[in-house]
This record gives sequence, structure tokens and C-alpha cells, in this order.
Amino acid sequence: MSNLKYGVSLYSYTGDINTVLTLEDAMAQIADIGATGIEILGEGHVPNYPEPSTAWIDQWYGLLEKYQLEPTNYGSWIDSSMWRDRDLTADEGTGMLARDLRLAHRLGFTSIRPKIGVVSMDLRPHPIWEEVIERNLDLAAELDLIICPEIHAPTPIKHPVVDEYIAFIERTGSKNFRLLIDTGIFQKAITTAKHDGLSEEAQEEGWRKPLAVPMSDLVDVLPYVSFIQAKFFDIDDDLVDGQIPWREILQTLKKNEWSGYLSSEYEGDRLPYRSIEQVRRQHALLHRLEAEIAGTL
Amino acid sequence: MSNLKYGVSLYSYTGDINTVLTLEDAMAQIADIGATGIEILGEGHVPNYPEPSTAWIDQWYGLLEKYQLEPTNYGSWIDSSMWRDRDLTADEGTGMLARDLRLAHRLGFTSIRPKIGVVSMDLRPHPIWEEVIERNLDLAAELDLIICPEIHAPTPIKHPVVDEYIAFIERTGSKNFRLLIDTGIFQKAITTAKHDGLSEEAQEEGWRKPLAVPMSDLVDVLPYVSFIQAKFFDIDDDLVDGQIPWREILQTLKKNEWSGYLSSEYEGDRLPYRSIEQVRRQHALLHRLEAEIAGTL
Amino acid sequence: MVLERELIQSRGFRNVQEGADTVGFEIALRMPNYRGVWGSLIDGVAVTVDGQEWTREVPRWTLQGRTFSIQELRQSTNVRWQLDEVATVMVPLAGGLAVGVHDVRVDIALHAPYIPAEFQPSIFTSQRKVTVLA
Amino acid sequence: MVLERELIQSRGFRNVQEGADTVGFEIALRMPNYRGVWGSLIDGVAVTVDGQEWTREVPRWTLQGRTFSIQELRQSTNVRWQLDEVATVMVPLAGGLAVGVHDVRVDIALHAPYIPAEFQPSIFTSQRKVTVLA
Ligand SMILES: [Mn+2]
Ligand SMILES: [Mn+2]
Repeated sequence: MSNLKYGVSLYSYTGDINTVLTLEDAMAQIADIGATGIEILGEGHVPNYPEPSTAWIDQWYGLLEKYQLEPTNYGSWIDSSMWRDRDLTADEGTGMLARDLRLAHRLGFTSIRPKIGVVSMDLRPHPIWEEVIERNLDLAAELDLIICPEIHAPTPIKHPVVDEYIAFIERTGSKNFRLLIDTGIFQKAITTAKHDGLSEEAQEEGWRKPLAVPMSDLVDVLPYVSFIQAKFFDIDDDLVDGQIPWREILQTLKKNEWSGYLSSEYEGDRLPYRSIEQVRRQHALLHRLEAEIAGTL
Repeated sequence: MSNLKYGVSLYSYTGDINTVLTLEDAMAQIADIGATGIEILGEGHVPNYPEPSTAWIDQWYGLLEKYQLEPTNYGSWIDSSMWRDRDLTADEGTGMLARDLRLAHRLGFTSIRPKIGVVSMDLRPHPIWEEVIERNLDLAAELDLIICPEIHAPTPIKHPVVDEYIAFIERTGSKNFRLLIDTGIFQKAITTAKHDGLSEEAQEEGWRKPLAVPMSDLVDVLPYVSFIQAKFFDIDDDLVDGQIPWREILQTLKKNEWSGYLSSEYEGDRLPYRSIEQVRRQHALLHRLEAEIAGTL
Repeated sequence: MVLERELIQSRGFRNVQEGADTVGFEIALRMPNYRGVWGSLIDGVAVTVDGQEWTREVPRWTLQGRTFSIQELRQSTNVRWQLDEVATVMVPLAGGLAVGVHDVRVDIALHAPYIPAEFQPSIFTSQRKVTVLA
Repeated sequence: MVLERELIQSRGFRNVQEGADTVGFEIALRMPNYRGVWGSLIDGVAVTVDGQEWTREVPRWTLQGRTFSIQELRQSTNVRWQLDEVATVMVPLAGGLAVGVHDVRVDIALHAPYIPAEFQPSIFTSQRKVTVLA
């Protein structure tokens, strides 16, 4: 029996948040569409990160209560090349992740995605990753947090990086390390959405090329998947998403009895207020599809 | 010796305030341009008007202190045709103005502009105006507030309405009734700025037609003028205002030794954020002109 | 909190249930004027959704937690539509609107006694696409 | 409080005095990325005003109340540019800018270690007209 829950990452509101949306407005938006989960980026959405004031933490819990939202996943970074002259050490990386685990826990999250710096064009994570995670598994267990690296385009599921993550799960036997799937890997058609800051070539390489990972690959790793970021770029007036195959994705999740959160990550054009309307459309589409699929299974 | 002070009315930020500007942002903007006065509309900018919470009043005073601003003029209304079946009585109007006098005083204002409903195409105020004001003169004196009706286009200075106001000052001998001049009456050229809500004909009649009141008329009433709303529509990249003759206005004020506030009322196109930049331009222009005029007087 | 720049807010656009029935839809609107006004100065809102029109006499108004017909609102004495508060207007429609994107237009009528009666009411128009989820 | 949508904020664009001298001008910038970053990941900002250019090595940075040269910032360890805080960049210019409207462009360079080194840094560009009052 699959139980899909719906949430929204504040990443969706990039550009809008802090300009035309306060944190409370964003939470009110999420509640208004009937979603129950809120995902944040620690380094993005926590004022005075990594040391928020107790007043802010009180406000955070007050708003969760007011809008009846539960914290889902907390995005963190392990910036392995912080300085020009040297890489981050495993010790430093371990301390960073521990700091974010504690902060995520303090804010009520149950899942954390550390984004680790890469060392190659095919996005191999910096070799410290394994030690940094392993040295934090006990803390994660103590705090009841699942650490889940993100499988993100242009890295597909059938890739040595993912193989290594799965080998790590099997070797350690830890319940506190799982995978996070970003649905951008299922992208079937090109997007013209502009990604601020990135060069044309980087965008070409990473975002615009549809990776089109087949559903069978998702099925293979689904037992290891603890969280899904529902990445998308554009949903039109007829609720058609031209890039992400939501029907296939939901069918796969339902059929394989996956339960957990689909957390919206809108990554289309950053025109003021567009994110709000696009997230609404995505949830309207996902609910409609889920109801249709329920009728056919 | 003329002492000109500069302020901004929150009216300038119409459309931006509550959407892309909080009250604090607006106050920070005003302080950033070196202005010292803040003008508000009671019915526009006081949450839960006419009964703001004490928490909001505390916040108001906290922000005045933080941004070193002084409350100048408080805009109020006496809506003489509130209902379809009858006009407001003089008793009701008196109560309304008293309520606003008390609220304006509580918020630290020293001047109040009641906008009275009109009964004719040439904007004659509803006949209750005289009784409503007269019955509030003692309260205004007690609260140290100047009541100042606004001389606003399409009503010029040489007009029976203004004559009546001046006769009232002379008859009552009150120091608590004066005139407020809106610089829109000096408009020399047409503006294409769109005024939301008004029909084409109403705009034609009231706002687009340059009234071009001569400076000599201003000189005649200047002893009665306690406050100036620096109405404007557009200042271009070269700091040229094509509608309002700021050099003449400032020369007239300086030469006739008028002292008091010029409070910006931006009334141009309501594109997001445009008000912020336009108010900055107006103050840059006014400061430049005042310095030039100081050199020639 | 802040409001969306468009008068028609995304948040609050939804169908309205009464028991098991969907009896209409509602739209949250930002005050279009530069000041808030007393309820009696509101002369109603005409609503158009995907070409279907409702006149100013039809929608029901919820302001500051209280609900009014437009006839009641015109006679009201102590309720306001503030700059920082939305008005929720409810349009009766059996079955409500389909889930999805709708083209919504509002024409909001407000009285301003300081403008000659000949020019009353002021009409503020806004149109945008918004999404109903349920 | 909220920030202006444009990266270049109107508020905070001003000349800088040192004693009786005007020694430069400063611009307040909103963080262009979707997360805040540690100061060492900032690779500088190139500034162009009315056609006159300053490279990324020139402007001084004020973040969280502390001021850095870009060389110092690249080596810093405990200062951040947050999404909800502006960075103030100061460009030395004897006499400062004339009072009035200026055409300002910034090209902000940020490192993202999770993107291959070949594509570093990301450059975020913004250009608008802003006004110096004094
Ligand atoms: Mn993602
Ligand atoms: Mn005025």
C-alpha cells in the first residue's frame, strides 16, 4: 500500500522569498494547497544560519503549528572547496554535517540532504564524503535523522556514484542513510527555463539535456529511497507538464508501494510570483493523477 | 528665513506597500534619502484602523526612533455620503474627525488633513464641513494638532472654496485651522500616468488637465499654509520633472520665507518598485534646486 | 506578511463546500484603492470566470471575519476593507469550478465621496489565471 | 522586512565620506543565489557605472557588519552572505558619483563546489538605474 504525502520545498520560491513572500506567506501558501510538509535549505532559509536566534526558532514552531505543517527534509552543504589553497578535511566536513544535523533536529526535521562538492565533470563527490557520513551515522541515529544524498541530473541512477551509496548502505547496515531522488532525472524534453548564474555550457551540460532515466531504474533503487524532490520547470494552462513524466512516476511509486513525501522543487523561470502559481498547478496535477491512477490499479 | 524640511507620505508607495514594502521598509527608504518626516493616511496605513493594537503602536514608535523620523501630517476622511439613503450628519462627521484627531495625536502627528466629501462638480465640500471643523477646534487645540484641508487640483487657489476656508480662519481666529497645498495645482504639462479606478473622463477632468496655478496666488495664501504635499508624477533620468515647476515653487517658498514640510506624494504609474526610485529622484532634485536657489538669493 | 501584487490572490482561490455539496467558489482580493474603506463604500464586485459572468449584486463578501450580501454591506456601519487585509468574495455555483487553471476577472466598484457623484463608483479591474486545487 | 527584487537595491546606493572627503560610493546587493554562502565562496563583484568599470579585485565588502577586501574575504572562515541580508560593496572613487541617476551594473561571482570546477564561478549579472542623493 503506497501512501504519498505532499510537501513543498522553499527552494521553489527562490527569488520570491525575502522579496515578495515572507516565511509566513510561504507557509500559508503551502497550507493553502493542502500540502502537509515543508522542506527548507538550512543555508537559505534560516536567518543568521548556522545560529538562528531562539526568537526565530519559536516563530518557526509557531508557524508550523498555525499552518499545520511538518518539517520534512533539510538541505545542507558540505562545501569541499571552500578556499582556493586547500580542500576541506574530513574532520572539517564531519563537523559541518554534525552542525547541520543538530540544527535540522532542533527545527524538527527528520531527513537531511548533504550536498557534497564534486571533483569531476561526471560529478563524483569529493572523496571525504564516505568518512564524513560514516562518522555522523551515530549522531543521525541518535537524532532520528535520515541522511540522504540527492540523485540529481546529470547523474542518473545507473552510475558509479549511486552504486557507491548503495554499497555504503549495505556495508554499514545503517537505517540512517538513504537516497533522495530529484525528479529532474526523469526529464523527457528540453526546458528553456533560465538558471541564473550558470553559463550556457554548464546549463547545456546539466539542466537542459533531458536525462530521461527509465522507470525501471527507479524501481531498482526504490527500496533505498526515503524522499523525493518533485523537481519541475513549467506546467501549462491545461495542467500539462512538458518535461517531467508525472503519470509514469506516480504509477511507479503506487505500483511499487512506495510511501513518503513528494516535495515540490519548482525550478522554472524566476519571474515574480510565478513560483506560487506553478506550485499550485503542480499539486493540482499530482492530485488529479493520483486519483486517476487509484482508479486503475 | 525659510526652513524647508523634507518628508515622504506613505501614499507615495501605494501598490508597493503591503506587497513589496513593509512599513519598516518604507520607513527605512525614507530615512535612507535623508528625509525626516513621515506622513500617513490613517485609513490606509494603520492596521485595524480605527483601533490599532497597542503592540502596533509600540512598533510604530520603535520604528520612528530607529529611523529617526517624525510624524508630520495624518490624512483622514469625512465620507459625507457613506450610505445610499442619507448623508452623514454634522454630529456623525464631528465624531469622525474627533476620532481621527485622537488617533493622530496618539501616533505623534501634529497636523491632520480631513478630506471632506463633495456635493458638486466644482468640488464644493459638503456643507457640514464648517460645523464639523468648528466643533473640533478646541480638541485640536488641546491635542496641538493643526487641521488643514487640502487644496487639490482641479480646485485652484482662487476659488470660493479656498475663500471660505480663509474666511473661517479669520472669523474663528483659530491657530488650529490652516491650509495644505498639494503641488498638483501647479502642474504645467499633461501627465500620462494612469490613475487606477477612475474613468477616463474623471481623469481628464481632474488629474491630466494642468491647472498651472500661478505662483502669485500661492504667495497670497502662503501665510495660511501649514503643510505642502509635494505631488509629482514622473522625474526622468536627468532629474527633470516635466509637470511640476519645482524651481518656481522652491523660489517662492524661500523668497517668502515659508518654513515647513514638503512631503512627497508620488502619483505616477504604479509599477512595482517605481515609487521608491521616483521618490529618491524627487529628493535629489529638490536638494539640488534648494542649494542652487540658496546661492542666488 | 505581504500580499500578492495582483488584486486577485493565488491563495484563497478555491471551491466552497456545504456539507457534501460544492456550492460555489471564492476569491481573495487585495484592496485596490490607496486607502482602506468602510464596507458601505463598497459597491460590489462583478466576477467573470472563463467567460461566465456574475454581476455586482451576486457575490457574498467576507470582511474581517464577517459575511455579508452586497445589499447588507452597503448598509453596514462598522466593518472595513483594509489595505493589509484581503476581502473574500464567494460566488454561488452548484458543483463549483473544475480543478485546474481558470481565467478570472474582477471589476471592483468603490465609492469615494470626495469625487463628484457623476464619476461614482470607481471601477478597479484585474484579470489573471489562477488555479483551483479542490 | 523584505528586499527589492532587483539585486541592486535602491536603498544604500550612496557616496562614502571619510572626514571631509568623498572617497567612493557603495551599493547594497541582494544575494543572487538560492542559498546564502560562506564569504570564502564569494569571488568578487565587477561594477560598472555609466560605462566606467572596476574589476572583481577592487570593491570592498561589508557583510554582517564586518568589512573585507576581496582577498581577505576569499580566505575568511566565519562570515556569510545570507539570503535575507544585503552585502554592501564599496568602490573607491575620489569625489564619488554626481548626485542623480546612474546606470549601474554588477557581475557577482560565486563559487559552488557542487558544480564542476570547469564551470566556476557562477556569474550573476544585474543592471538598473539608481539614484545617488548625496
Ligand atoms: Mn533537488
Ligand atoms: Mn495630496
